[in-house]
Amino acid sequence: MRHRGRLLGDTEHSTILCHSSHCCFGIWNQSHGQLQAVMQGCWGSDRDGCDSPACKTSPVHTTGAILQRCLCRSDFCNANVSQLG
Amino acid sequence: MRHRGRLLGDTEHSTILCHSSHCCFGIWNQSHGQLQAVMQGCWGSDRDGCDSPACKTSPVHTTGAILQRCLCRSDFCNANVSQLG
Amino acid sequence: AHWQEKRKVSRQNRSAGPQAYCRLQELTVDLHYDFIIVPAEYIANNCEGSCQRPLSARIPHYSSHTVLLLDMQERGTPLRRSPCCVPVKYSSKEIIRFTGEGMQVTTYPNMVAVECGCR
Amino acid sequence: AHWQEKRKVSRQNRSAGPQAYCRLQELTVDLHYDFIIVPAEYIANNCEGSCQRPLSARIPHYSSHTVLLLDMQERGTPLRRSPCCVPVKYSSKEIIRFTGEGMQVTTYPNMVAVECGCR
Repeated sequence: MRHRGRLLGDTEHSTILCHSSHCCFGIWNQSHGQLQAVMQGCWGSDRDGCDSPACKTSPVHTTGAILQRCLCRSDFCNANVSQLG
Repeated sequence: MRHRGRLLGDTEHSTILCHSSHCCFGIWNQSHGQLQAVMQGCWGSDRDGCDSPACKTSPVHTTGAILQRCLCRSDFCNANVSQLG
Repeated sequence: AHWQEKRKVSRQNRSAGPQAYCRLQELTVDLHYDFIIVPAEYIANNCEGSCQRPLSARIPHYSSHTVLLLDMQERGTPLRRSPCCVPVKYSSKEIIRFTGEGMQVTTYPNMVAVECGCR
Repeated sequence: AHWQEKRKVSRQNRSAGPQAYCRLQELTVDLHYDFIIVPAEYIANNCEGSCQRPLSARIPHYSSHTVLLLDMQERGTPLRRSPCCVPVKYSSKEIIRFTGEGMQVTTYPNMVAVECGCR
């Protein structure tokens, strides 16, 4: 069973059926206590730590920004963060 | 300076100028105290233990035969064995 | 695998039982770099185990050079570097990385060990 | 050499002075096999020396996989197999060998180590 992922493009929210894996990903920009989705889609591999059905994020401290990212494996699991890391 | 090597073909003795190295080789069959030349010619590399100007052989015990072989670097050094190994 | 090799197993090896021979093992690696966004970890694998004669009976990837080094050791000549179990084939990995212009999907080569050999 | 690598040399390495880093060394190998007639020996070379960060400043042949393994070690995670200095390129060698039908010139591949890398 393939999982559907929430897809974020530049102008509109849509969905995508993950063909090459069961894994969705999501990336959010965290600032002033708010999360803003930056990228969402299908991840190409099931074996990169994509075990959780829910989006439990971990933070990345890049230059000038804190990003939250998750890999998860259930329909639209990447639509919302279920647990902030 | 390239070295000339004694060349043993099937029917006649002749010589060859070694183009790709300074090294000659010789192989002799040893039986009943006699040496019979089996192969003589130029060896393709100078770096395979080809330091002696004279043909000092070392023996190889193959199946059913004792062979003597040498590499050497002077004109016609492979014509005759100068020191038996 | 081009070198003729005698398939001789020394008495020592036989009595020691089966040894862990050079092979691919699963290894997960953290990607906690500030320029890597996704994934946070991946299975990179590693090559582990000993390299001993006979190679031909145990592993498809070995070279004549390795056989000759092992023969030297067996004859009692010490080597400054013994044959070692290493990746001989890698695969690539897609990474979402952070650049000055934003995020970018990049395929990095040689990220995952997929075959091992003695070199 | 595709992985971004910080060129950080730890204090330990600096105080230990220049270490013998992974490089090609000359090694002569005897060919005392009853099927090899010429040559009796040849220069096979070997790869010797340590594999430590930063790889990029020291050696052209390394993979992202190796950099990530070294990073794991530096962060304190032990590896069951540390990166190893091995041949990454070989050349062939002509051999006169004895066969059932007499003598034959054969080119054996992978006989001489010509480039080294950390894997």
